[in-house]
Amino acid sequence: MTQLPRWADVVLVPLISLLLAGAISAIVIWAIGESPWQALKTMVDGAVGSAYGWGYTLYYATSFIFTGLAVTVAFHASLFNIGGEGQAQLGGLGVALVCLALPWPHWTLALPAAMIGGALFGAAWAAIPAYLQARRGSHIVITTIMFNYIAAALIIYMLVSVLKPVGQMDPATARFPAGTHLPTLHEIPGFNLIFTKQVPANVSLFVALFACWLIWILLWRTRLGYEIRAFGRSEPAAKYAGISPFRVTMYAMLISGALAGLMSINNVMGESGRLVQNSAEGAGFIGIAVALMGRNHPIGVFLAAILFGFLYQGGAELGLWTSIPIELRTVVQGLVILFTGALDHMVRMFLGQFFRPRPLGVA
Amino acid sequence: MAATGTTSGRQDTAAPEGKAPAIELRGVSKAFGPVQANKDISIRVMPGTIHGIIGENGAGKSTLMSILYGFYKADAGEIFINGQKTDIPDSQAAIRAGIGMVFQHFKLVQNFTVLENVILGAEDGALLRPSLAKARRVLKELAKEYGLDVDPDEVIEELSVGHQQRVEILKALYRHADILILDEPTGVLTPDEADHLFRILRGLKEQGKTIILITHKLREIMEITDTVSVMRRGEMTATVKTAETDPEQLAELMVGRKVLLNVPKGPANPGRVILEVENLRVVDEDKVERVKGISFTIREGEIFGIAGVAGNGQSELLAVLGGIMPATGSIRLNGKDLDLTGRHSDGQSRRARGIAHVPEDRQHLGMIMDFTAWENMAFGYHNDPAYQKNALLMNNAAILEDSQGKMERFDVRPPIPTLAAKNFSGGNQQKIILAREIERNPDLLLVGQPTRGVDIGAIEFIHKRIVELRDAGKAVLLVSVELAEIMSLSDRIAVMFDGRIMGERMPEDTDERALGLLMAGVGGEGA
Amino acid sequence: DPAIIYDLGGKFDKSFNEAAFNGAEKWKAETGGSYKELEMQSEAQREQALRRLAETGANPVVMTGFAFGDVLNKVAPDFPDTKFAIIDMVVDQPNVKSVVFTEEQGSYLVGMMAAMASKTGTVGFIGGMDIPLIRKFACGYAEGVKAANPDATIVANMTGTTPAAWNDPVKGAELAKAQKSQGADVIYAAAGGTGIGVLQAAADEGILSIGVDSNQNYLHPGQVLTSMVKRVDNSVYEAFSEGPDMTTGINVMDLKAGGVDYALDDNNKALVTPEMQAAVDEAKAKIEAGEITVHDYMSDETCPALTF
Amino acid sequence: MDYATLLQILDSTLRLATPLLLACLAGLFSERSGIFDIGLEGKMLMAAMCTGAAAYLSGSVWVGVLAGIAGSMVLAAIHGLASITFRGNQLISGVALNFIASGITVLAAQSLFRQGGRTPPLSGDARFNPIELPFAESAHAIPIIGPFYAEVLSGHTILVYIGLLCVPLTWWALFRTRFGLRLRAVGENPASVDTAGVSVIRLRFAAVAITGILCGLAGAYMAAGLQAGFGKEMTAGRGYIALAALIFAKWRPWYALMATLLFGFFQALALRPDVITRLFHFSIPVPALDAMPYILTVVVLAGFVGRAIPPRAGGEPYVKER
Ligand SMILES: Nc1ncnc2c1ncn2[C@@H]1O[C@H](COP(=O)(O)OP(=O)(O)OP(=O)(O)O)[C@@H](O)[C@H]1O
Ligand SMILES: Nc1ncnc2c1ncn2[C@@H]1O[C@H](COP(=O)(O)OP(=O)(O)OP(=O)(O)O)[C@@H](O)[C@H]1O
Ligand SMILES: [Mg+2]
Ligand SMILES: [Mg+2]
Repeated sequence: MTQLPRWADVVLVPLISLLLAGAISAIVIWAIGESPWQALKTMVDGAVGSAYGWGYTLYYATSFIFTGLAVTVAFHASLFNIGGEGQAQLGGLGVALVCLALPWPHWTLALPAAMIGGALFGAAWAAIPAYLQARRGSHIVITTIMFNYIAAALIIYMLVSVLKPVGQMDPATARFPAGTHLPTLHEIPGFNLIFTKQVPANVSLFVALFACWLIWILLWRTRLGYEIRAFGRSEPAAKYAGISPFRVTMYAMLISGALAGLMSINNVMGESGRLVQNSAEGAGFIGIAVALMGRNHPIGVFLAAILFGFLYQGGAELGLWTSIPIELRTVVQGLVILFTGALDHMVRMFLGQFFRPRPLGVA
Repeated sequence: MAATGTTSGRQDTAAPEGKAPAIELRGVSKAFGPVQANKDISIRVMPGTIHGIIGENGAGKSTLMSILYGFYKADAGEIFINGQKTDIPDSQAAIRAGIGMVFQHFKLVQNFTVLENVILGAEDGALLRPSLAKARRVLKELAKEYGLDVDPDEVIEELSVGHQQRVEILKALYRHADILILDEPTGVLTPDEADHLFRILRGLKEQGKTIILITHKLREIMEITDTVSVMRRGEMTATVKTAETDPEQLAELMVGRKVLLNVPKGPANPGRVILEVENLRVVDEDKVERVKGISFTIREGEIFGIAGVAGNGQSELLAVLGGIMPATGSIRLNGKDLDLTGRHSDGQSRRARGIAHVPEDRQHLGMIMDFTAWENMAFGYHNDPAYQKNALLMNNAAILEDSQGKMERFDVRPPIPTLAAKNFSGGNQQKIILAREIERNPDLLLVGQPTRGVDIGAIEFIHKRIVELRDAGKAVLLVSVELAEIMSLSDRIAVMFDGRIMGERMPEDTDERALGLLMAGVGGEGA
Repeated sequence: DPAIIYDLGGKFDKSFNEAAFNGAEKWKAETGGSYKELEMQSEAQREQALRRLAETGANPVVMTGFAFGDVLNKVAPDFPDTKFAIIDMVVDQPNVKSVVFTEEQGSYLVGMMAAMASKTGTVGFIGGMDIPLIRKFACGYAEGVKAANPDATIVANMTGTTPAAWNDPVKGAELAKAQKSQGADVIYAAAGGTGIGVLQAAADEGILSIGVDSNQNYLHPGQVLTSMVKRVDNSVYEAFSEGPDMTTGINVMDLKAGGVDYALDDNNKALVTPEMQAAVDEAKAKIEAGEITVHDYMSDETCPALTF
Repeated sequence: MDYATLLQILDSTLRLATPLLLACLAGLFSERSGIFDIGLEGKMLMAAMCTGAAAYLSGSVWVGVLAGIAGSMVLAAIHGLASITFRGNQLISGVALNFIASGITVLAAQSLFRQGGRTPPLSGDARFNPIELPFAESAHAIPIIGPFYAEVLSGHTILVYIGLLCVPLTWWALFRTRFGLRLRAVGENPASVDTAGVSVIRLRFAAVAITGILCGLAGAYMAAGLQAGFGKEMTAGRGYIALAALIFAKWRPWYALMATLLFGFFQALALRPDVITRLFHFSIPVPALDAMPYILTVVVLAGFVGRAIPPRAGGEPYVKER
């Protein structure tokens, strides 16, 4: 296969994959008897056509940044963490326990504590699959899938049997104390000029942006990041260099799980103010698409998260205002993952036609 | 370039009786992406002969044979079998044409039995039972005919390498191969096994089979082949009758110049003992004992060379010293024990103790191909305080600057530290690794195959650097399969065979012949 | 325009949400107006859906299901000019109308019918999610059964503890088969979409079933004894008709108000004997007159006729 | 627990184990050929929707089954294309296809029937009806065995019996036929098959196609056997449980039967928490029972109960020329 220039690999391949996914989605919309153009317009209007729409798009994007980074860090160590969903749910539990533990006087105190809670629980949930991979060679993909389901069961048990307040019917925790309320963009001076109404996007967005920067530093500026990347590219070489596979696997997965767990400050603490069942709403899986799309780089992840935020908010609007079911966004998400993650060679082969080097041995 | 008129003249003499050659290739070319593995190759092999093919690593021997066997598709060229032009689009066609091949890396299913492996792809019907019964019968006959004994119900992973090779040969014979290709069959064999193999090959030849034998070993060529072809850098440089040539000529044809590797170096001044290895044993992941209790010492200002056929425990020895594999026994560096199994048995700890390591397999171990040159310059030394900005961050600028200097001093071309490692040629990749390791000024330098696949200019440069390090009073452990390199570089030579040291020699007291015998497990005091 | 949000089972659950849907459709057919609707996809989405609808100016916004209670409590104050109606839950906000039904009364009636139709003397109850609301159904049902046949045995199962229990027909079918093997020959399903599986399995096994919320008699004609109808459709219709001036506060829909009833139509005519009908109608009159009080589980979380 | 209850739970076990078994055997073919497939769930779901829709529209359950198989095969073909032809990441392809199936089934069902992403309920010939095995009625007379035969074995739909039959069939195909030998070889060392003159690509596509067929049956059973019609996400993670069962079974057909029966038993037991409470005098939380297959699989993966060694070439695309 011909090697593509770097810019083509970084920009062109994801772009073409995205276009392909978009084209097929359009065909699907058309096939169910709706107008793709109308659908796109509804999505664009609903997601980015107003400050209100942006408020939701950014809210979703915040979650996706966290889970996208989670997948990214693991990917760099050549670990495919599909357990983001479970880790995010456990993170939600951690956040909920912290928020409910004390009558928090102010969010500035509650947020760091909740972050620690969410990260710790998320990391703990990633730790077992990581350990099993590093020490016992169990495939991390399978164990993380299993842990997603175990997490769901655990959360149900916790909500139904432990955390549900007496007299409440739905399986959810009590409302968090008022002191844990995170300011939404509507409540932040400056931003409230744009966001004139209550929107779910909240200060977690800035935590997410900070996390992007931090992960970039981690991967390309620290020894651990160096080791993670080296290990991910070649395990034998890493061993040669004295990099411990166990250490790197554990750290990469712990960081990955912590990031997934951190997502919960956005949805559990920032938006719903209590823990409900299935709080992560699939964001853990979207992290895979985001990381693939974002080429495993924090900047790419940020951009891809915005894109998926758009897709999510736009998809919700579709469900609201058209007869196109909201599941369309699941299809688009699947298509993006398929084209960027599994059919990328197809795209590369196709692009290779245009970047074929002059044949050798002519001279 | 090197293909002269005389060589093509010789080629025509290979068909005296006017019989059609069993195999004839005309103008075969094959490229893997940018690598031209075979360039316009023509060759004839007469029936009932053993034809040798020699050439350096990467010369394109395996590729050519894989084309003949339908494993790869040639970009250009024609194939004639027994005078008939034959298309070989896949291995099925090759098998149909009577060709069998024993690959350099066996193509066996590890958890299948011998029988299952033999019938795979050559079953007689949709059901297995009759096929298995028939194969059992045929195998028994073949065993009698050629001395190819192997238990048909044994699972492959339980078999020794030599037996696995027999299974591969049986596979070919079971498919009625008249033409048998063996790709470096003796590389993995003990001398006994190799002898046995050669007996089998002679038996096959007597039955009228045609055999193509790829090897690096001139001795084997001289011993068993009727004709021999030489390949260099993807081209066929000559085909000659074995009886009409000698090893020196073949070597010259192979490398394209007179091979006289004489490194200018003064006499050694061995000082105090740096490394003491005692009764070292290494068991690999498959629980096979690779190093079976070896002991030696290296002093400062001394190059200790370890010769031997690949796969006799040298790699494992390097891996243990470099902190990649655990071992038992004892190793003392500067009088202090090295941890062989515990927390301090990793590469980091070794480097901290002053051991630098240029691994045998530079692409898989020595560097990260996707990393830039400067990132690779810190590989293994990324914890060096000089490379840190503070407790948290690495000082990339410092590494970059450091790399720039090293690349210039080691004449890495192009001297651009921001280029990805995979974009350097093999020789220059090797220089990057050497620069990284040698400039650490280690007490002990481990070097494996320092000049494998490296051009002459670079070889001289690399040898000079290694000698310089010695002259600076450091110890060097050199592992190489190139006897010439061992002979010219080492101050003391040990030969490893089957996980043991067969003997130690001073270069001035020995010659390649004597070492070759030791490498084959003959004589010596360690056996 | 008015708007309605259906709970997780979806508007075609043939039961609770579908009743609401029918009410909305009836309003649409009669007034020619249009309304917005939304189906919940996940637990975490409730707030967005609610806000988004209120945001677009929909008024009133009706939602079906107790699970909206918590978020409505949070969202309603943000939209003081919008009226909200919630079914099956009491939310104490000035702009919210809370509609609750006396399901125990309707269940009592179908319980009597079950006991009278049973040949084995064992009847079954399959609830959806195990919450007080569903226990209220079960308790009323059990009282009705005992009233008709004091010796009857009642087998009661809940499908689960999470909202998924509303939409698990496989589990419903398996539970029905299990109850049949325990002798039950009439099974009352108060389980939303899960009930579809219960009714199907009962029909397959040749025993009778009782539908819930909507009139489900038509699903398996001649095999569904009756349905405990909960006139969610009427409530939705009413809320839509009142429009932005909807009265707020608690609205109790009891037997007398036509909030609950048992269903009798061509599909189950053959199953309901005249004695049955007479007995049930008598009980109905007595309940309306206050001569019989059916115990409300949610009032004290106990049930005299059934232990859970 | 009395015998009748036990029989009832076993009866339920067999029903619930059937989709797991079919999907598990489906995965077995694919993974034995070296193609990892975490897309079993998606294929089942797709098949369930196609079956529900086609059976309703045609009134014939067999048309439904064919449609289900076709639907599942489409996804299998994409997976094959991605992981065999284009040598993509098999795990990612599986994840992607699960998402696509999850969405597209609802889209299609909604656009066809406008019933909130469901297909209309199936009845009569549009659905599998239980089959009474011969002498089931009279067998009751025989103690122990009789009721077991009549209650547990008899009275299931045809696909249950087909599923059970698939076990020896799979074993036979895998270990007694040429196809099986080659299939196992290609999952262990594709180069061995290639150099023996057999096409790796064709073998792997064949395996993936069989996976498609079996997943199609599993989905058809969900929609027309276990239930009467398709509902959103109706497979509810069964594809993943089947995957777990496959690992638990160490990629062997008879063990697959055991594993899926065990996991089906957990599911049946989760339906009857009352039985457990009565039996052990304490209540096991239902979520714990739900999670049991996953927990057990992790335990097996961790190597505490024997070692689960996947086919050696699994997950790796076969590349001859770099
Ligand atoms: N499958 C492949 N894909 C890409 N490049 C290849 C492949 N196989 C061989 N090459 C390249 O083709 C060239 C010739 O390789 P080949 O294996 O034929 O050499 P060889 O003479 O057999 O060497 P050795 O003695 O080391 O076995 C080398 O540069 C090698 O890197
Ligand atoms: N994959 C690649 N991408 C870009 N450039 C490459 C690549 N491989 C090799 N090159 C460039 O092509 C040139 C020739 O490479 P090649 O490996 O053929 O060298 P060589 O003749 O074998 O040299 P050496 O003897 O040092 O190994 C090198 O200068 C290298 O920079
Ligand atoms: Mg070779
Ligand atoms: Mg080179």
